[in-house]
Amino acid sequence: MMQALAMIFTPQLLEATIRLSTPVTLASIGAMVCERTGVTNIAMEGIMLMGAFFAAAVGYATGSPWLGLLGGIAGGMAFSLLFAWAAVTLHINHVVAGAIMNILAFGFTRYFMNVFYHIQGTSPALPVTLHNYKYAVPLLGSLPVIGPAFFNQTPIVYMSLVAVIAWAWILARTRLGLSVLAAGEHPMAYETLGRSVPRIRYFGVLMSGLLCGIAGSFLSIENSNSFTEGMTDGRGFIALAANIAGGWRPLGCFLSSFFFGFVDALQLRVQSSGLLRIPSEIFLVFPYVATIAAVAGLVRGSRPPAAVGKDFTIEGEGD
Amino acid sequence: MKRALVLAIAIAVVLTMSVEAQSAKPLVAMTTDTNGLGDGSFNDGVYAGLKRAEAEGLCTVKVVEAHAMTDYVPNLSGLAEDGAKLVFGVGALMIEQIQEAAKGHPNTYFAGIDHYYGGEIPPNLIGISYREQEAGYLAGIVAGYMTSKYSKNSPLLNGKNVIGAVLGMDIPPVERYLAGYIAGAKSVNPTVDVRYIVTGTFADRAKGKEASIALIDQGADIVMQIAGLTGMGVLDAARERHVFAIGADVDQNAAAPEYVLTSALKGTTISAYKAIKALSDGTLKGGQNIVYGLAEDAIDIAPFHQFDKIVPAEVKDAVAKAKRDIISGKIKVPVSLAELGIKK
Amino acid sequence: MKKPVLQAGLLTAALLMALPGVVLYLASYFWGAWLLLGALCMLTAERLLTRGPAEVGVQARALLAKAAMPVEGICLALLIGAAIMAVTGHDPISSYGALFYGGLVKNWDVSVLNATPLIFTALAVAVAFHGGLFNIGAEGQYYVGVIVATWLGLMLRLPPILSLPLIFLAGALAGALANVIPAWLKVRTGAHEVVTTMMFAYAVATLSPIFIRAHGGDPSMTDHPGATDTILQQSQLPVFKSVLPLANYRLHFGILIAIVLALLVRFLLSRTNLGFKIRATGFNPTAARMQGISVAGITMASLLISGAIAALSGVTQVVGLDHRMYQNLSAGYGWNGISVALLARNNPVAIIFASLLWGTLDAGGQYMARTVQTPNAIIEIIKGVILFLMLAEYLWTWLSARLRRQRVAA
Amino acid sequence: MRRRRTLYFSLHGQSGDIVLSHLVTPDESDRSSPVLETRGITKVFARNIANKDISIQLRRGEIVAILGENGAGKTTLMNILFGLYRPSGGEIFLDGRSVVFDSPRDAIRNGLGMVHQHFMLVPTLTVTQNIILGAEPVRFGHIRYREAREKVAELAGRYHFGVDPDARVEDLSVGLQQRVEILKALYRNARILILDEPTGVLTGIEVDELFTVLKRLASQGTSIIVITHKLEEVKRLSDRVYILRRGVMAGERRTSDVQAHELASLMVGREVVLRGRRAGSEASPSPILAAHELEVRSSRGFMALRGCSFAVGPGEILGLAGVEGNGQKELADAVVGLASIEKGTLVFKGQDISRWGVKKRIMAGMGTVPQDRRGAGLVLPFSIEENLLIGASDLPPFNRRGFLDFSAVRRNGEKLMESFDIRAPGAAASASTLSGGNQQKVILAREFSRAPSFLLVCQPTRGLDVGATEYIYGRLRDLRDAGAAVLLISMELEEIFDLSDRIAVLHEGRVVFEKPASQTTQAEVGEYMIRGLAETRG
Repeated sequence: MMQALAMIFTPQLLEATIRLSTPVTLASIGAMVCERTGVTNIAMEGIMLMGAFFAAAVGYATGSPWLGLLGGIAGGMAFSLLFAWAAVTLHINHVVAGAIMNILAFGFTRYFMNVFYHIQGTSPALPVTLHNYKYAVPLLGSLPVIGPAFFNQTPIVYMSLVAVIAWAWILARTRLGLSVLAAGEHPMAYETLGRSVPRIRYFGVLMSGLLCGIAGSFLSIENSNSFTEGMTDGRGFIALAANIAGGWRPLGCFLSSFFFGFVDALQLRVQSSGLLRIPSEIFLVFPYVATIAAVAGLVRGSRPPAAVGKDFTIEGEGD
Repeated sequence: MKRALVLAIAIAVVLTMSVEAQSAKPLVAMTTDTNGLGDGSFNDGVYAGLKRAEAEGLCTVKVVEAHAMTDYVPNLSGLAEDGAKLVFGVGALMIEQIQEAAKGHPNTYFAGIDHYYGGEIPPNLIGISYREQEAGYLAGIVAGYMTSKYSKNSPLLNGKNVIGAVLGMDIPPVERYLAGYIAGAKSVNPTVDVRYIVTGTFADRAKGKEASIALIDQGADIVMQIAGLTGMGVLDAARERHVFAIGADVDQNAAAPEYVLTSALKGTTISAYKAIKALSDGTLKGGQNIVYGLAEDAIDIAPFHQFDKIVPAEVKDAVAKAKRDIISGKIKVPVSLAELGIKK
Repeated sequence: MKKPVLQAGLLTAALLMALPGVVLYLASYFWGAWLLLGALCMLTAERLLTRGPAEVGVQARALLAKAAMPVEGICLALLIGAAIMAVTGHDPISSYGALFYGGLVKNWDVSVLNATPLIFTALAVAVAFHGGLFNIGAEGQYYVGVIVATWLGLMLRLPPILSLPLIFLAGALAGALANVIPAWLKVRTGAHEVVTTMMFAYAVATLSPIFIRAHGGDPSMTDHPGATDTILQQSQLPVFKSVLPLANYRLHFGILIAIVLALLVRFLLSRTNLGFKIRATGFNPTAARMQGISVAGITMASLLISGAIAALSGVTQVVGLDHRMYQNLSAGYGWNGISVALLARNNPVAIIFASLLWGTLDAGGQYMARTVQTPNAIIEIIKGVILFLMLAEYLWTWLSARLRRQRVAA
Repeated sequence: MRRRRTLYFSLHGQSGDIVLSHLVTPDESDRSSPVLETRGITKVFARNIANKDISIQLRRGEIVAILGENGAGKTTLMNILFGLYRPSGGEIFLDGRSVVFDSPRDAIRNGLGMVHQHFMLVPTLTVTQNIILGAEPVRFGHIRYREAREKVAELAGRYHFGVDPDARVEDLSVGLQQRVEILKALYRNARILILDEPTGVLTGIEVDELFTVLKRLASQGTSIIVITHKLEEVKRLSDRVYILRRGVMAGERRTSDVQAHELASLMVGREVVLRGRRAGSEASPSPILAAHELEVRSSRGFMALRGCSFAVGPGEILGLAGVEGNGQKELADAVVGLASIEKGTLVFKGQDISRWGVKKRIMAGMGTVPQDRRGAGLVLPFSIEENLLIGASDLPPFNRRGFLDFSAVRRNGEKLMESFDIRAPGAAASASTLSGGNQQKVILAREFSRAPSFLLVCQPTRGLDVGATEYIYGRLRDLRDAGAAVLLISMELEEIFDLSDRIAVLHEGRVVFEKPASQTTQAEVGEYMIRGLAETRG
C-alpha cells in the first residue's frame, strides 16, 4: 500500500500532469481571450484538430518541425478566421457557428488525409519532432521536483507557460488588454470611443486560433511524430470548461487545466499501480466528473464577460 | 422531388454502366467497420491482405469505409452487386448483416472477420475469427524473458522485472490479448510484474503515450500496445523513453524500428490473403467457421528484425516450443483475466 | 350548406391519401409519391374553396419564399463541394449522381434508418433551444436510452403490447433523470448546461462498457465481442416488411414514431401552456419571472423533456434496429442532432425533412464512395457548408442588398 | 435564436413618420461664423426616415438645445454628427469646411465629444480606465497608468467633479457616472460637447450642478448641444433651441424670447394640458399594501433596505421619490416577490405576503409596471397578444386543461389593443416593432386586465413623449379613482409631483419623509433626497 502510493506520487506525476495539461492550457487561454472580446468559442476542438493536421503535414513536407509549428499555427489561424467571419461578420450565433466549425474540421482533416497521403488514420511520421529540441533552463532546470516539470521541457510547454504569463500581463497593463476587456463588457462603449468592436473580436478569435494551433501542433509534432485522426479527442471542450472554471482569468485557466491534467495523470498511475482493481471506467470517468464539479463549484464566484456570445451591430437594420 | 428523382436515376444508370466496366481479374472487396481504414488494427490488416493479393495479380480490389452501422448491409450487398466475387466484412458488429447479405447474393462469397456463426451457415459465407490470446502468449514469453533474465542484452532494458500493456477499450478481443500476454510472461518468469492500463479510447494517441510513460515510470521496460490508434502513443513513449514496445495486430516495426521488439500478429492479413488465394485457385469453401490460430499459422509474432541478435536462442526455442504445445493442445491459453484469477 | 360538406370531404380524402402515401414512400414504394401529390392537390383545393385563390396565392408565395433560402443554401453548398472535388481530382458529376441515386433511390431505406434517431435527438435539442438552453449532451442521453432499452429488452418477459410501451416509457424517464443534475446545477449555481451536459455525455459513454460486460460480451465467445446479447423477440419493434413485403427487412416503425413525436412537440410548443411558458422563458427570463412564471421550473422542465426525447432516440435504435447494445455504437446521433436542429431552425416539422436530408447525404455518401470511390469525408464538408450557409441569414440579406444596389446602378 | 435581444440598444429614435412642414430659416442677426453646421441631413433606416433635411448651426461658446418628443429623430441626428451612423444625405461642416465622419474616431479627432443617453461606460473598469480607453497614453503598448491618473485627477479637480480616478464605475452613483462621461470628452479636448437627454436620470440638485458645469464649460469656449424633451431645461440652460418633430425641423427659436407653451405646441404639434392632482389625502387607516421595517439585501451583498416602512391605501397614489441607488430596485423586487425579505413584513390586504412567490402575489391582485420596459416588461419577439397572455396563461378562458385557446387569446388581444389605443398593425404584430409608448401601453393593458387592487409602477414614462406620458398618467389616475392602491417609484421629481397624492422619499433604504403632495414642494422633497446624497458622497 505505502510503496504503491510512493510509486504513484513521484516527480514524474508532475511532469505527466504538465504534458497532459499543456494543450488544454494553451487552448483555454485562447478561449479566455476570445470570450473576453465577446465571442463564445466552442470551435476550439476543430481549430486544434486543424492545427495538429497542418503541423504534421507541413512538418512532413518540409522535414522541419519548426516550419511544421508555423504550419500548425497558420492552419489554426486560417480556420479560426473562417469562424470569426461567420460569428462576427455574418452574425451567426457563436455557439452554432462553433459547432459547425467542428463538423467542418473533422471532414477536412479526414478528406485531406486521403487526398494528401491516400491513407487514413495516421499520417507519415516526421523524422525530427519538436521533442528533439527539449531544453533545460540552466540552474532552474536542476531544481528538485519542479525543475524537470517546468524548466526541463519541450518548446511548446514553455510556450504555454509564456502564454499564461504574457496574457496575465497584457490584460492588466496594456492598451490591448484594456481593449479586450472593454469590448467584451460593453461593446457599444468601446465602439463610441472610436475603436472597432468587430476588429478586436477578430483579433480575439484569431488569438484563440493561434493558441489552439500551437496546442494542436503539440499533439502531433511534439508529443508524437505524426497526425492521427481525431487525436484531439475532446480537449477543445475540456479547455472551454477550464476557461469557465478558471473564471476567465489567465492564471485561473492555467490552474484548472493543470488540475484536469493532474486528475488524468493520477488516474493512469493508480490504474497501473494495481492499487485498486475496480472497473477501469470508474477512473476514466473522473476527469468529466471533476470538470462538472469544477464548473458547478467555481463558476459561482466568477462572472462571465457581460457581452460574451452576444452579437454586435451598430444600426439594427435587421430589426 | 419527382423530377430530381428521375434525373438522379438517369445519371446513376449512366455511371453504374461505367462502373460495370469488367476486368479479367476477379474483383475482391471489403467494407470496414465504422472505425474505417487507418485503425492500425484489423481494418488495415485485411486491407493489407487484399493489397498483397492485388500485387500478386490475383485480383482487383475495392474498399468501402462504413460511416454508420446502418451502412453495413448496403455496403456488403452493394459490393456484391458491383460484381465482387469475394466480399470481406470486417468487424464483429456486422455479424447479422453479413449473413443477410450472403443469403441475398448466393453467387458471391462473403467472409466475416472476427465472426463466428452459430447454427446453419450459408454455403457462400465464411466466418473468420482468431485466437488472439495465443499471439499474446508468445509475446508474453518474449517479454517475460527479456525483461529480467536477458536484461543485459539491451541498453533499453532495466532489469526491474516489470512489463506493461496499454489497452484501448476493455472489450473481449483486447482482453484475450492481455490474458495471453500475462499467462505467457508468467509461464517463463513467474515473478514478473505485469502492469496494464485501460485508456478507454482507440483514438487518443497522447493518452496512450502518457499511459505507457506511467508504466515506464513504474519500471516497465517492455510495453505492449493493444489499443488501435491510441497504441501509436505507446510507440511514441518507447521512442522518447528508450524502452521496448510490442505492437499488435500487424507488424508495427516500421513505425519505430529501433524500439518495436516484436508484434503480436493477429493474422487478419494472412487469413484474408489465404481466402483470396483459395478463391483464385477455385478451392474456396464456404459454409464454415475458420478459427485462425497458431495451428492455422495465422497467429504468430512478428520477426525481431534488427533485434534478432539480442534475442537469445533460449527465448526463440521457448517460443517455438510454446507454439508446438499450443497446437498440440498441451498448453491451454486463458482467454480472460478471470481465468487468471485477476478480477477487474 | 354544401360548402362545409365538400370541405370536410376534401380534407378526409387528403388525409386518407397522405397517411398511406407517407408510409409507402418511406418503405421505398416510390409510387407513394403520387398519393402524396394527390393529397397535396386535395389540400390546395380545400384551401381554394375556403380561403379563395388570392390568399392561397399569397400563402403559396410565402411558402416558396421560406423554402427559397434553404434550397439556395443547399445548392450553393453542393457547388462548393463540387469545386473541392474537382480541385482534388474527383469527378463531381458522377459523384453527385451516385450520391443522390444512392441516397434517394437505391438505399433510400438506409437514409430513412439514418434519419430516424436524428429526428429524436434534433427534437431534443430544439426543445431545449426554445427554452433558451443548449442541450449539447444529447449524445449522453441517447446512451442512457440505449442502456435502459437493452436492459429491459433482456429482462422483460411480457407480451409486446405491454413490454414495448413500458420500455419507451422507462427510457424516456431515464433520459429525463440524466438531465436532472445539469438542470439542477443550472438553476442552483448557474453552471452552464453546455459544459455540464457535454461532460455527462462523455461520462456515460465512458461507463457503458461496464454494462455491456454485465450482459454478454464474454471474452471467450468470439461472436459479438463488445456487445450485449440480443434482446428478446417480444421487445423488438415491428418492421414495415410485416405489412409491405417489398420493404427492406430492417426498416422498422421507428420513423413513424419519430414523425408523430415531431408533431407532438410542435403541438406542445405552439398550443400548450407549458410550451408557451418555455418559449417565453427562452426569449426573456426576466420578463417571465416578473409575470410569475417559475423560470427555474421551466428550465428544469425543458431540459428534462429534452433529455427524455433524446433517450427515446436510443430506445428506438435498440428495439428497432440494433436489438442489442454495442461498444461505442453511436454514429454521433447526439452531436448530429444539434446540426439538424440548427438546420431546421428548431422547427419540429422542418426537423423531419432536415433529418431525412442528413440521412440521405450519409447513405448516398456511402454509395458514392463505393461506386465512384470518392471519399465520403467530402459529405461531412458539404454538411458543414450547408449549415454555414443556412445560418448566415446576414450573408443572404447582404448579398441581396448588393444585388439590389447593382440593379439600381445598372 | 436569441441574438436579436442584443440589438436593441441601437434602436432608439427610429419610429414616427414624416409630416411635411416648411423650414424656419435660421436668424442671421448673429455675425460669428458657426463652429458646427449641418445642411439638409437626411437619414433613412430600413423601415423609416428618421431625419429629413435637418440643418442646424452651432457657434463657439454657445449652448444649443434640440427639443423633440421621442422618435422625433434627435438621437439619430446626434449619432450622425458623432459618426456612428452615416447620413443618407446632406453635409456636415466644421469651421466652415465640409467633413465626413466614418466613425466616432473621426468625430473625436475633430473635437467632438458625446455623452450618451445610455452611458457608454464599462462597469467593471475603473474611472481612469474608462476615461483613457481609446486614447491611452502608452509606451510600446504599455499603459502609463500613473500619468493617466494624474491627468484625470487634474481634470476632475479643475471642474470640481469630485470623482475618484480609481473607483470602479459600477460602484458610482448615476450622477457621478455622467461626470465620468463628460470627463471622457474633456480628456479628449472636445471643443463641441453633445449631451443626449442628460438629466433623465438625475435629481434636482444634480441637475443644477450639471447645468453650472455646462455653463462654465461654455463660458470657457466649449460649444454645447443638449438633446432633451424637457421644456424647463431648455429655458434654464440653452441660448437657442431647435425643435424637431417626427424627423423634420419644426422650428428654431432664441430661448430668451420664447414661451414654454409655444415650445410645447411646436414639439407636439398641438396644445398640451396635463390633468390636475386630486385633493391631498392622509395615510389611510386600512392600507392595501403596508411595509413594516423591511430589510433586503442587494445582489451585491450589502443591506440595501434598512427598515423601510410605508403604506398605500385604496384610491391613492403614493409617490416614492429618491436618488437612484437608494434601495428603489430592492424595494421593487421585494414587493414583486423577486428579492427575499430578511427582516420585517409586507402586508397585503391584511395578509403577510413576505414569503409569497411572485405568482401567488399576482393572483392575489398585485400588479407591476417594471422600470425596464424591454428587459423586464415584455418578451420582445412575442406578438402583442402573446405578451398580453404571459402570466395569464394558467387561467381560463385561455387555458383549457393545459392547452391554450388561441381564439380567446386573439380576442383578448384585440380588445385590449382597442381599449388602450395601442397603435400596431394587429394583435399578431411583434412587440419589438412597437414604439416605446405603445410598448408601455401593452404592459399597462396586461396589468390592468387583471383588475389589480395594487399596482407598483416604476419610472412609467421614462423616455416617453408628452402624448404617451399624458395617456399613461390618465390611466393610472383612472385606476386610482377605481379604488386601487398605486405605488409610484420614480427618480424624476416632476413625475412624482404630477401624479402622486402622497409623496415619500426613500433614502439609504429608509423612508425619511412622507407628506400629502398638496402640502409639500419640489424644493422640500429635493432637500430630503439631497441630504442623503450629500452624506453618501462624503
